[in-house]
This record gives sequence, structure tokens and C-alpha cells, in this order.
Amino acid sequence: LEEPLIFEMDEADGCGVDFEPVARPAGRIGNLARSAPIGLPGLSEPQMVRHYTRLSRQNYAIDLGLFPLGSCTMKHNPRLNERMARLPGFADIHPLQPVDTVQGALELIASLGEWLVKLTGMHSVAMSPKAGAHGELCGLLAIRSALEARGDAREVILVPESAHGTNPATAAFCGYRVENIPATPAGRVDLEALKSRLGPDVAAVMITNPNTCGLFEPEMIAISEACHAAGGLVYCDGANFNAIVGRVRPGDLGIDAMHINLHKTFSTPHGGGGPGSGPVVFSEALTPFAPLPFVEKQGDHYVLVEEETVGEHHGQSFGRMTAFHGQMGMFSRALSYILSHGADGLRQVSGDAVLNANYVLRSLDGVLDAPFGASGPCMHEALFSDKGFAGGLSTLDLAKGLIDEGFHPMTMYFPLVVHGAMLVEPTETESKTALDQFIGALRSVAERAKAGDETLKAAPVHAPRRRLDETLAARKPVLVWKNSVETAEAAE
Amino acid sequence: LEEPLIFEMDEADGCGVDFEPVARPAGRIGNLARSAPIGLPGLSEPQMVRHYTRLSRQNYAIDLGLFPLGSCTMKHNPRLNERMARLPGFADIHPLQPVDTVQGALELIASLGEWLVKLTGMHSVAMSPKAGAHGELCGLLAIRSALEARGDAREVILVPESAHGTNPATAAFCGYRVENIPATPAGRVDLEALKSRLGPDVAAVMITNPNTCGLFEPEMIAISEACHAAGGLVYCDGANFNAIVGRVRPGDLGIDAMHINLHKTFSTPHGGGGPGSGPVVFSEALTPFAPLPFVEKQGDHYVLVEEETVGEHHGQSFGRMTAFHGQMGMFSRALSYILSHGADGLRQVSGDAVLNANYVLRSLDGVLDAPFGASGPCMHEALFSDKGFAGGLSTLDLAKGLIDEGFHPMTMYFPLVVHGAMLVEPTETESKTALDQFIGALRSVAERAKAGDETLKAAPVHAPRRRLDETLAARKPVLVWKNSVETAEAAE
Amino acid sequence: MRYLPLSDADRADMLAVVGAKSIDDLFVDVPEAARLTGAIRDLPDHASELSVERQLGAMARKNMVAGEVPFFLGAGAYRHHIPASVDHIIQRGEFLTSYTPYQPEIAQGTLQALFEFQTQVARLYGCDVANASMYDGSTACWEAIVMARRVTRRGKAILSAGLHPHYVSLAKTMARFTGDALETALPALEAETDAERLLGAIDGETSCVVVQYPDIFGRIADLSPIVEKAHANGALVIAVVTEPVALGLIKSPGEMGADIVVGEGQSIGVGLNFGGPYVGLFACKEKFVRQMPGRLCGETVDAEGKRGFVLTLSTREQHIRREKATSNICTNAGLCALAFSVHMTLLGEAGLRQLAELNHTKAAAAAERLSKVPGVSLVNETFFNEFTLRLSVEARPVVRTLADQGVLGGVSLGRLYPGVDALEKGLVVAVTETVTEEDVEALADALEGALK
Amino acid sequence: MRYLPLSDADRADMLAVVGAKSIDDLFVDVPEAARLTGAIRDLPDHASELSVERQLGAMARKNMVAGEVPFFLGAGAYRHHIPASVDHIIQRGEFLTSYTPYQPEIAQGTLQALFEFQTQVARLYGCDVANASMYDGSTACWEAIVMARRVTRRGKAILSAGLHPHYVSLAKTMARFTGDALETALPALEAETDAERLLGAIDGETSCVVVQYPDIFGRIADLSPIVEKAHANGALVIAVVTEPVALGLIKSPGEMGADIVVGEGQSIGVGLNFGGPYVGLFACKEKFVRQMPGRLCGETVDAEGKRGFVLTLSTREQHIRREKATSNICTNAGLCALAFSVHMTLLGEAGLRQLAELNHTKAAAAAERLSKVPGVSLVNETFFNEFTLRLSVEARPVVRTLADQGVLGGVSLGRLYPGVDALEKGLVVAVTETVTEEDVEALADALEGALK
Repeated sequence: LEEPLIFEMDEADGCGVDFEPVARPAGRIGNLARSAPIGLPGLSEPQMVRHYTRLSRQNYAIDLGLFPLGSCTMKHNPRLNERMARLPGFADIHPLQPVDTVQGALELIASLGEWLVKLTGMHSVAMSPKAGAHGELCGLLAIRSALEARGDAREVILVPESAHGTNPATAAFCGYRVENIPATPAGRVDLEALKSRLGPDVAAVMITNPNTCGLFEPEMIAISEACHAAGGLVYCDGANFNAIVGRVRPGDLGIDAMHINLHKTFSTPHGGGGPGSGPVVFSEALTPFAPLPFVEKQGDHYVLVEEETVGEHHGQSFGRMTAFHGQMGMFSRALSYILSHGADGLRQVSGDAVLNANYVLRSLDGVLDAPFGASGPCMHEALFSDKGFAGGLSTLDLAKGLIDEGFHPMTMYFPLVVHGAMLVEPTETESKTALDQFIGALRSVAERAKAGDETLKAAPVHAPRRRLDETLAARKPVLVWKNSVETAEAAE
Repeated sequence: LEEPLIFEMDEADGCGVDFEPVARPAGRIGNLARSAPIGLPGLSEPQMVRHYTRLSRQNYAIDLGLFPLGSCTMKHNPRLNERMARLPGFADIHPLQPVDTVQGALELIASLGEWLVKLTGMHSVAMSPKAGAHGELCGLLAIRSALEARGDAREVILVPESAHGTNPATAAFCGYRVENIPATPAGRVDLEALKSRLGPDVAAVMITNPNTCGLFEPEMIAISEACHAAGGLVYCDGANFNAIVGRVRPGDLGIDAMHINLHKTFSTPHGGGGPGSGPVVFSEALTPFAPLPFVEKQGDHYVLVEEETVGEHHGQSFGRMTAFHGQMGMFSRALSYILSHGADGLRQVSGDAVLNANYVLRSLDGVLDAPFGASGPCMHEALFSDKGFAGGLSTLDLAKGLIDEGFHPMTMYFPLVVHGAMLVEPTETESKTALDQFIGALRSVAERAKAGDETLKAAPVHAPRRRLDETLAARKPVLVWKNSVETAEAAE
Repeated sequence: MRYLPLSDADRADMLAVVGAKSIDDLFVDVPEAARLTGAIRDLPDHASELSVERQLGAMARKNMVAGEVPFFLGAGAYRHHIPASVDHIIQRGEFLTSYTPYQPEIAQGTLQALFEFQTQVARLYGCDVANASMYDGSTACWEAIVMARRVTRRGKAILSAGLHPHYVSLAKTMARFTGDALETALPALEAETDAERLLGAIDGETSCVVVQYPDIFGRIADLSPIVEKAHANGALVIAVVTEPVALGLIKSPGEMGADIVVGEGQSIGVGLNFGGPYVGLFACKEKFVRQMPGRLCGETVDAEGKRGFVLTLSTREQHIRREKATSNICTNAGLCALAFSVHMTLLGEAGLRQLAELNHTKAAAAAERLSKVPGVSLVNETFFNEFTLRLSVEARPVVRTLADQGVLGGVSLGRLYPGVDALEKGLVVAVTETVTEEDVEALADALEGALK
Repeated sequence: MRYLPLSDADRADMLAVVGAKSIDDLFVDVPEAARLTGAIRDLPDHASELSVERQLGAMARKNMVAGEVPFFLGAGAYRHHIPASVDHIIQRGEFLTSYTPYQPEIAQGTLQALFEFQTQVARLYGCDVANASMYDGSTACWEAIVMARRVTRRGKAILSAGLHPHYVSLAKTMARFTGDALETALPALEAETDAERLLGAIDGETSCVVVQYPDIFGRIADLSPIVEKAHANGALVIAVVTEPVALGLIKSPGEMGADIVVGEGQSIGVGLNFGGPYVGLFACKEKFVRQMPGRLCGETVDAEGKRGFVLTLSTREQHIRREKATSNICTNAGLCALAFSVHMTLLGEAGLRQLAELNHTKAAAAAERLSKVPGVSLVNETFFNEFTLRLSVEARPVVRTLADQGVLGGVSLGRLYPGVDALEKGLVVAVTETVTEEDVEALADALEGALK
């Protein structure tokens, strides 16, 4: 049975919520009462539950199998974290309650912040960014503020070719010009090219380490030193922190700012597209410029520093970047995860994540081309290319073929520096058995791709839908449902 | 991918729970320490969640679609009830806590009991029975105690042919002899046959009303009167209470005892086979014999009457039939459901349940044979027979054919009084759209059955499994998993 | 009303199809006198979720929550920590809202889980086979006695004095009607169990001996001598286990030769719930399988030869066999069995042993500490996570005094054996992994105060 | 460790395949100096679930829970009752643990839900199209200002004084770096909004006028005159809605001609959560669709012609367009959008209207009651479920005094506008369906006491 849209259901004039009766209607809304119907369908609870339960079953999820999206760190989401986030003491408090009534909430934010600072070896942390890209924005605004504070209006951000798209977009979003820096044949930042580009107009380098080829930047310290020597600062995209957490501290690599995706490394669920949370850790140089609000401990008491105290102690803060204090619901989950693992467990996390990736990489020797496979171990991601595919088959075909084998595909066509890139990140929460099954499936589909097996172009066939026409969707965007009457009227 | 048993998994030597370290091992267990391994597989949390999530997807459920099992009342399970049952004040209290520390729990039991008494028009209620069959036991023990108390050792229980299997089984379980009473062609108890059998050896009649043919017993008052006149008592199987809740009170029909399946009428989830809860309501005559323990209100205080007070106020109680006080977790769910609906809503529940069943019945006029269709409206179930099926096709084939149409089949081959019976209970939580889809599917499969369509014998084909060999399972029962080594050893 | 999808327009359309004027007209078969014409009086009308939450929340708040105070109650129901993922699984709609798996092709999830459950229970108990659950330990115990009667065709059961008094009480209730003879005795407040009494009582008319392990006072005694004597006399031994976690540390009854092992599964995965729903575990030797009560899940193949699972041996059951069934049980404790199985799968062999070790160690430390309180002495020589203290005064009022001070200090024998003077000073104390050293100190302090 | 499935034996086997001696050897690329050789000091090791629950539980208990006291806070975050079934759905593993739907063939569940969400938001706001969510209302507001700059190619935005001060603050932060010009003003504690000021300020350089509806004081003003003037000057109108429930009762901004409507969706389905995660709603006229930020879900067909849904127009987005993208947003608020949509589906048209009516009625009654407290007067002429009181003294210490008495009485303007003397006596009070008459009496009593 196909599941209709709620707008198409005959029974959608119902309601799944009961209310106490309205005593006597009031009329304090001026002359702005709604007159026309809004057009919102309603379902009784049984029908609602059935609709969404059925829809849910058309999704793939970590709970169903390995989800090897490179750069996304799709690890298991512990259920304890969900329970902790729902404690009324965290879930049912208002962001503007008097601070004396939310001391535990502030303590939680401060505790998580302290863990993040210690795990990264940095100096301070800004907790309010709402997701990774928002964290990038936070980092760049702090960098820009710091430079402006010393009267240095630099305009350029250097970004490696292999960077996440959010990096250049963020730089542009806060008014910077973006320039690319090339990679070496070994998949690393070209240090010499970088050095030659550094100069008085370069505000910062935005680097990802481990990088998006799944490799650690061995020259990271040199990169930082060169950048600092040229008067610039170093931003690190922390999307790949899961590879090194508990083993390497970005602070020891000379980094000035780095966001941390709590929904990657620290297991808060991705939820089909968020919410995320992107706290940013800062070096001492950037600390004075951190955004509002933040939590400070004063004696036994936690204080929330908001707009009002600026000008006294925190006059250099670049200001507020969101209403309220950040993603509390993600903080509680992340702290639950961190306390569960502890320092020893987090070190095991990165170790197992890297081991799993290398196991995948080496198990596919001779099956899939690994552009940087010869240069040593990878970090938590294994990168392959489409070299050797025959009959016009592409990375996309292989990916769709994997769906028929029961797996979610890896990240496709990213990073851009490798042709037909396939970036596999198994994460540490996969068992050897699951990896072996995945490797087997990947081997089988890869052999078909190399043999030019035409049937792969029709994949997937064992999915709720066959390949979807994305071009059609973009050419004539249909973004909301319209009933046939409306559509007919619109056509007139 | 087929999901293996946990015993077959390579990674099942793991563990998904962490503990604080053991300070120093103690040794107070005598010489009975375990030496041999137990053989219990363990999975880390990610693997456990995946295993059971995958398994769950092989189940059909109300959340996925209409579940028309006659006599089972598979209605929607409101999620509010789940939330209420998990309040720590109900879920995290011990049955032997001092009663002063569990006044709210006792209040809940008393409140639910009061609702049940008022809804049934009876005199009192026993809350401790664990499920419907346990409730039947409770009712018969009270009846036997009452008869014994007046020195009347009757030995026979009369049960209609169409009764649930639990009825005769329960009667036998507490030492009674069972005799059947026949049905009329109109699907009702044959009053004359009953009257002629009544006599000084008959302890009670066990009747189901509405009966298992989905019909109300119009002579119910006469049945009760006849039974009482012969010195017997009347037990009513309350499995079908959903048809009449809020509209008819069993107390007004002369019934002495009736169990109520909270997991049917009052929506506590069936959970793949339980837990249930089977409180029993009693007439005034049976009230003194109710089992221990029970809750009594004394002023503002709730008292739990257990063994100790017997001999004083409650000397006639037939005693305890389970440890502790009954299915608290089901009580909280049922009371949540009852308060949600209220007196007006419960009346609507039975009305809609009966309307839905009659809609199914009438919509299949001429499609499926309805043995009692001519005798007027049915109650909350519509009964059909296999009359007219061709080519050796049976009720079973039709049922399996429905699976391929995306529906759970109805109850098959029950009641026994109808050949190839199919008992359809849609419940009130199905929408007209869902009923229309189900009717369409049933019509389509019925036409195939009447046409002798052989392919129906192969159904289901769109299910996690094809037809399973139940004979093989019973002939050589394999009830636990054995690894090949054990199996080989056993074969030697 | 939020759970009812029909609109008035739907109802009108459907009544037209049915050929009735109103819903009331569908109830023509109900005698006029018994037909209510409106909502029942004295009962409130429907209420919003918010209102229901308030009403039930108010009741819930009147209870002292185990997790919020130092807590030491056991005696057949134990407070263990249940991982959050267990509840997540049992709330999956496909498990929560499915029925008993009568249509196996679309119920393999439940069936495979039950097959795994049966195997776990059989292994834990050291038995060959297990069923798919009973209501709880107490009813499972009676079903075992009935089963022993069927197997041995004898009617006399000897019950250990160490058997949970509620279980004894239930058996007495039933035996009064079925005519079974029960030999029972009250326990003595001492380190020795009544094994000697049991050995002396076994004779050629005995159908079974029922022994709890560890027993109601927490004592652990070797079952082997009883098994030997019983088997020599053609009787069965039924072992009852109310705390399954114990079997992570001590030998299983099956290993010692018990024929039927039953018990309460609540400790693993289920939670306290004020006494229910719980889950009865039932296992036995393979040769008795056709005499077992309850549902059984068995392995088979489908029409394509793929392995699958079905409910089986239903010819023992009431819906086929009616009055000749092995039991009247129908709905059992499916979802609690799933919770047990899920939790047990998380624990595994290693986790169960660690959990048991932790319980035992904490209990031993607590026993030592509490014995030092003036007026308190330890009755047990052996125990797992539960032991019995003898106080200098009657225990029941002491428990109430402790509760007034916010300490749930144990179960008094006065509660379990009302009116038995010889036991009134006994206090049964359970110590699980959820108890902290501070909790033990709190109890010790409160006890000391109460005994002054 | 419970979340890590590899055993030491697995690790050894895998290292053999990889050709490394130890896991540490896999980190050869890390400069020696930066390689930690053991667990980081000063940080604790792994902990059991029980231990984590205790640690976080202790923090949670230090907070005053909104649901346990009379509660009147709003100002951008509202406490509504969320049906239990909403949380049940968003905890389905298939929704909770899935990624952004990059592989649409196996993500139709998320995609169809987003398509329904977009349609619901567009209709609620009276707009043609909506996106698949933003972080929250405040960031959505800034994205709208940026979008207006792209559409109009002008750089001056006029912000209403009634716009939430956090939203203003955020815009000021960003504008400082992007070079956008913002015209802002402080609100006045009176019944009239600053509509006149806005009308006066619109000119040929204006990119947009940003108006909150209802505004930070709860006032409701017709947007039509502003729309008229703005459009006449080639500027856009951005309406900001922080309380979507209001739109069950009052006209949508889209109906009044707003070009872009953004807002906070937290009220429906999400909960307070101390400020996050929330869900930003973003809708606009169809003609601006290619200038919209954020993810969009669109309808299409699959290879067999079946309807299906995909993420679309991604050429606007950062992963394709990099520095030329319409926004840098990537991860958005997917699960909160789902919660919003599920709750909205339960409400439907009828439920939303009832909910809005109930809120308004309760708020009106509360406003009337509170105005009678000596020293309190009502500022608003119009409001939905939130209004502003003028107290006889500074409000911020009054709020703290109320909290000490267990009443969370509202948001003081001193908290929202620190240091602005003209506003210090203002108190913003929100009254939703969760507030009872007893709650209002408790607030009235406590206010009366505090103002004596």
C-alpha cells in the first residue's frame, strides 16, 4: 500500500488532540481574526501514528544497518542519551528563567564545555552555535574580530580544494573572499603552495584535519606556524574529530579555532537532518572575542554572561549569534555520551574508528582503486575512486547497487579532488561481522561495475523507490502540495 | 539480509552493559559457585538495537494497519498510556513498601476499580487477576466458594459450544466437569436446552455476551433467571465487552461474575502476547468471596487487605491467586484510557465499534457468506463462513491471501459452530478509509477463493516468510537453539 | 475525541450502507430494560491529555519512589538498573502493538525473539527446554505443581518452608479446589534451611518437592540431596528462583538435577511496577515437554525451505484442547519476556556474571555493616544479594519508622507472615547494584536510631 | 565498553589484515609531539549507565521545572502541551538515526514528512513555499534579511522595535561583518507599536522591513499598511512569528502581503529545552524560491513513474555552490521539523483553532485578573497569549522574588533590555493552555506580596 500525503486523506478533517472547553471566548486580537480556512489536515491519533510509522519504514537508518557516509560519522546513538535529554530538569525549563532556578542547566553546559576544552587542548569554548556550519561562522567571526581589534582588515580566507562546501560558504557569509589552495598527489595540503600564498591579506586558513581524503595532515604544525608567522590565524573544521578524539589535541597543532559537531563525534542523533550542535573551541588569542552568551563559574554559582555585562568584563565579545544559549538538548546527550566513555573510552573510540576504516581499506585492495592507499594508513575514512569502472558505469551506479545489497551507500563524489570519489566511514560502532558483510557487498558490486554490468544502471530495485528523477524536481520545483482545484486555477 | 539468532552471531561474546568495578569479591555463596559456562550470548548496545529493530520489522502491528482479529479487540494503543505507566511514582515502587508510602498507587487501583464497577453495574471488583483466563479462574473460584459456603458441592459448569477455549480449560483447572450446551440456528444459546440441563449439579453457566458469533444474547436476562432459579450462578466472559461498554451494564443482565480484559476493551497493548490484566467484577452475592489482596478506602486512607486481616472482616475470601497486587502497569494504562474517554467517550467507543463491524458485514453482502447475517445487526464482530469457496480452497487460504494484500487476517476457524469461520473485529479506531481498503482487499481475495484460484494456496508471497510448516514443528519440536557441536553430541 | 477517527459524516454514510437510522438502532438485541439511553451518570466525560496527566500525576506523586531514597526491598521483586535501550525496543510499535503470533508469516519478529528467550531461560536454569512465559513466578510455581501431578499421577506436593509465602498462599488457594495435598511449614529464623524436613517428608506418594533457591530469607542450599531422594522415590523436584541474577554466580537448579525450574523474571528487564506485570519463567527436562503449560515457540521451515518459527505443540493448549488442556493460560507476558530477553542479550554471559558479582559484593559489605548496628544480627550463613537480619524488636514498626525518615529499609517478616510471633523480629534486606555505600550508611544510621 | 562492539580478538585479527602491530601504529602521520600516549589526565574513565544517570540526574534536579510550578514565561519560547505520541514517532529509530536524505530511494520517509512539513508551514504562514527548516527563529530572521538583500540588491534593513531583542542582537552582530545597514529602535512601553516609525523610515534604499507579529510585548498590529508602503518603494516585508499558535486565531502575515515569513516553530511539538534545539520556519512567495536559503524537498517521479520526493534546488546550497551559496546552512533541524509536523497533523485545522482560542481566552482572563493587583497595569490593547504589564517598581528583582516563592512569573524587560531605564518596570507574561486558574491566582498573590 502506498502511503498518501496527509493532504490527500479522506479522514484528514479530524483531530488528534482534545482540549478543555473554552470558558468564554475573548476578543483582544483587534480586527485581525482569521477568516479563511488555513488548509491544515488533521488526523486522529491512531491514523497519525500509522501514517508516520509507515513512512518511517521507508527510511534506512543506523538502527537498521551500517551507514558508511564519509565525513558524517554515523555512529550508534545510545538510548541513555535520549533518556537523559528528556529529564524534566533539562527538557522542561525556559531559557529566560532566573539563573538561580537553572543552576543545574548551567552546570551541565559548563561541564560539557570543560570536557571539550580538555579534549582539544584549547583555551575556551563557545557553546551557542547551532550546528557545524554555524560553528564555522562563529570561528570566523572571532578571527575577524581579533584581526580588527589589532586594526588588521584582512580579506582573504584560504581553503584547501578538498574542503567541505560549508567552509567557503561560511567565509563568504561573513564577508570574506575565498581562495583555494591545492593538494599534493598524496592528498595533503601543499605546504609550499600555501606558504607562497600567505601574506598580509590572508586572515586565516580553514583546514580540515584529518582531511576529507581521510588522511592526517602530517605538516599541520608547520602549516599553523607558517600561517601565524604571516599574521593569519588557523581555523580547523572539526567534522573529522572522531578520528583523533582522546589521542591528538588540536591545541597541540597550533589551531586557533575549531568547531565540534556534537552530532558526529559525540553521537547526538542526526534525525534525518538535524538538529546538530557546533560548539567552537578557541586558542587563548581568540578567547576574548567569543560570542555571547556564555556560562561562567563564580565561586559555587554559575552565571550566564549576556548582553548586559558586555562593556565591563567581556567588551571584546563579537556579540550574539542566536537567540538563547545553544542546543541544550544536544548538550545533555553529548555529555551523557562523554561521561559514558570517559577518557579511556574516547581514546578507544578513535582507535576503533580508525582501525575499522583501515580494515575496509585493506580488505578492498585490488578491488577498488584507493588513490592514497599506498601512502600509509588512513584515518577514520577510506577513500576510493571509480578508476576501472567499465561500460560507462559510475560511482552513482555503484552506490545504488549497494542499496540493493542492503546497505546505505558511502559519500559520493566528495572530496572533489578524486574522480568519482567514494568516501567510506564505518565508525567504531560497527562490528567486524558487519564490516565483513559490507566489504563482501562492496566487492560484489565493484566487480559488477568493473565488468560493465549494465543492470547496475537500473539499481536500486529492492528499495521503496527506483531511481528518482532529480532533474525533473529541480526544473519544475513542486515544493508544496496543491490539490487539483488549486492546480487547475493556477494553470489558468 | 536474514537476521541470525543471537546464538549464531560471531560478536555475541560481547556485553552491552558497564558496571562499576567490584571492590573486593565476596564469598558468601557456600560451595555453589557456577563453574561451567551458561552459554548466554551478549551484544554491545549498537548490535542489540540493530538485532531487535530488524526483527521488529518482520512483525505486523496495529501501528502498521488494521488488525481485525475477532475476539481480540486490537484497537489503537494510545501513547499517553505508555507515558503514564512509566511515571516513576507508578513504575518504580515496590509491592511490599509500607502502605503509607504507596497511597497514590492504591488510589489508582481503587479509582480504576470504581470505574469498572460503575461501567458494569456490578457490586465489587477483584483487581489481581493477571489476564483474561486468570480472571475466569478468579470468577469460578468465587462461585465455588459461594456454593461451598452454603454447603452446596455442585460439580458441573455449562459452557456454550461457541465458548472460548479458556472457558472449559479454566473450569477444569479448578476441578469442575464441563458440559456443552448447543446453539440455535440463529447463533444464540439454546435457552430451552439450557433450561432442561440446569439442575442441582450445575454450579454455573459460563457465557460470553456478546457471544463469539458476534451477536448479543437477547435472552440473557432469561438465562440468568433460569440459572439462578436452579441454584446456579452466571459467569460472563467479558472478552467482548468492547461492544457494549457505556451502553449495557452486565449487572443489569443478572450476571454474577465477569472478567474484563484491560488489554482488549481498555487498550493496554497486547505486546505480541501479553501482559494482559483481567479484573473480575462481582455481584453482591459473590462479593464476600473475592480474592486477596484488595484495596479498601478507610476515611482518607487506602488500606491493602492481605492475608493478615482475613478472619476478621473478610473471612470468606477464597484467598490469594498471585503474588502481590495485580498488573499495576496495566492499571495505569487502562485508567489513563478510561479518563481520556470518559463516560461519553466510552459510549462512543462501543457505538463506533459496532458500526464499523456492521459496515464490514453489510459491505460484503453477496461476497462472503454471513451465517447469521439475516438475523439483524451484529455487535462489534462480523462473522463469515467459507461457504462457496471452490477448488478445495479454505479459510486458511483466504487468510494468507489477505496477508499479500497488506492486511493481518481475521480470526480463523473460531467459533467452532460455523464451518471455516472468519471472525472480523475492526474496532472503533479504524477510519472509514481503512475499512474500505480492507473490504476491497477481502472482496478481491474472496472472489479468488470462490473462483477456485489455485495461486491462493501459495499465499503469502509478500511476507517475510512463505507458509510455515507447523506440522514439522510439532512432530519434532525444536524449542531451543543448539549449536552444531551440541546437536552432534546429542545425536551420538 | 482523539482516538476515534470516524466523523459524523462518516457515521451517516456508514449507517446508510448498514441500513440503520442510528447507532442505537444497532443494539436492538439488547433487552430494552438493559439499554442505557445516555452516558452513565456519576462518571466524568472525556478529558484532554493534559488533564489526564494531571490526574494521574497527582496520584503518582503520592508514592515514595524507590529510586529517590535508600532502598532495600526484595522478597520476590528486585530493583535493578535497566538500560534505556531495553525500553526503546519494547516501545517499537511492531512489538508493542502486535498480537500473539497466530499468523507466523507476519510475526517472525516476535517468534524469533521468543525462541531466543526460551533458549536463554533454558540455559540460565540449566534445563533442556523452556516455554514462552507465564504470568509471573507465583503462578508459574503452581503450574509446575499441577504439571508434576500430571507427570507422576500423584497428588502430594511438599513445599519448602523457604518458599515465598505468597507462592505458598496461592498454592493453598488452588489446592483447596483441586484436591491436591500440600505439605507446608513455616520457616525458622536461623541459618539452616528446612532441607532435612524435606528429605524426611519425601515418600512414594510424593509428586514433587518445591524448593526456592535462594530462599525467602536469602539462604542458598545445595539441591542435590533432595533431588537424589526425590528421584529415588519417583518424585520430581521443582526449583523456584525469584532472583534470576543469582544464577550468574551460583549453580543452576538444572545442573543439580531439578526436573522443573520456574521463577520470576522481573529482575531482568522488567522493573518493579508495584508488583506487575512481571514475567514467569518455566523450564524443564525435555522428556516432560508435552506436559508443559503455556505457549511454546518452535523452529520449522517455510514453503521455500527457509528457517522460520511458529507457535507449536498447541494441542496441549486450551484453544485446541479445551478442558483437557495442560493449563488455561492464554495471554501470557510476551512483552515482559521480550524485555527480559533484550536485557539478557545486553548482559550476555560476561555481563550477567559481573552483575551478579557486584550484587553479591555489595550485599556482603552491607550485611557486615548492618550486623554492627547494636540490636541487629545476621541470620544467614549463605546469601546472594539478600539476607535476613534479626532485630532486637519487632521489625514491622521499625520498617514504618524508617520509611518516615525516607529510608525503605527492607521487608519485615511481619508483613510476609502476619501473626507469626517467632518471625516478627526478622527483616529481609536486599542489596543490588543500585545501592550505594551512602545508602547503606543511611540505613545503618536509621536502624540504629530506631532500635535505641 | 557498551557501545564498542570490537573484542580484543577482533582487533588482533583486523590489525593482521591491515598489517599494523597496534592501533597506535595507525597514527603514524600524527607528529610525535602531538601524539598522546595514554588517556588524557584529569578526566575520569568510562562510567556505567547508572553512574551517568546519577551525575546528570543530580544536575537536572537543581533546576526549577516549568511543569512543576505556576509558569508564565514566553518571549520567544512557549510552553505548550505536547501529546505523548509526538515523542513516540520521533523516537522511531528510522527517523531518529537516519541522515539528511541524500539517497532518496531509501529516505522517502523523511522526505515525504518534510514535503508535508513544507506545505503545512507555507499554509500556516499564508505563503506559497517553505523550506525544510532552519536552526531557529533568530537565525531564520537573519537569513531572511540576507535574502532580501539578494532579491532587492539593497543593503538597508529596517527592524521594528517590536522585534525580539535577541533577534536584533544577532542581526547587529552579523551586520557588523557583512556591512548591512540596520535601522533599529528600542520599543516603548505603550499600547501602540512603532508602525508609524517604520512607515516613515521606508525609502528607496530599503531592502526590507522586519516586523514581529505578535511583537515582543504581545501586541498585534495590521501589517497591511507597511506592506503597501514597502512594496511601493521596492522593498520587501519580512514578518517574524515567534508564536505560531497565534496563527490559529489571527490572520497570517502572508495574507497581508508579507514577502518572507520566518519564525520559531518551537511551540508546536518541540518543547522548551532551555532554548534549543528549536526549529526555524522559513516561507516566502514563489517568485523568490531560488533565493531561499536552506534545504528544500520537492516532488518528482522514479524510474517507474511512481511519485517520490528528493532534496532539490541544491544548486543554491553550499555543498554544490560553495562560496556562492544562498547560505552556509547544512545540518538543519530535521527532527524538530518532524516533531512540529507530527504535532500539527494531530492538531489539524480544528485543533489549532481550538488551541489558539483556549490560549487567548486564558490569557485574556489572566490579564484581567493581574491588572487588578495594586501596582500593576496592562500595557496592551491587543494580544494573543502574551501581554506586558507595567509594575510600580523595577520588574527584574520582582521576578527573582517570585521565583524564590516557587512562581515563574514572566520575563522582565530588564532581562531582555538590560540597562534601559524606560523599560525596567515591564513584565512580559505568557499564558498558554497549560496554565490553570490556580496558577493565575498564585501569580496574582505573589505579585501582590512582592509589590507591597
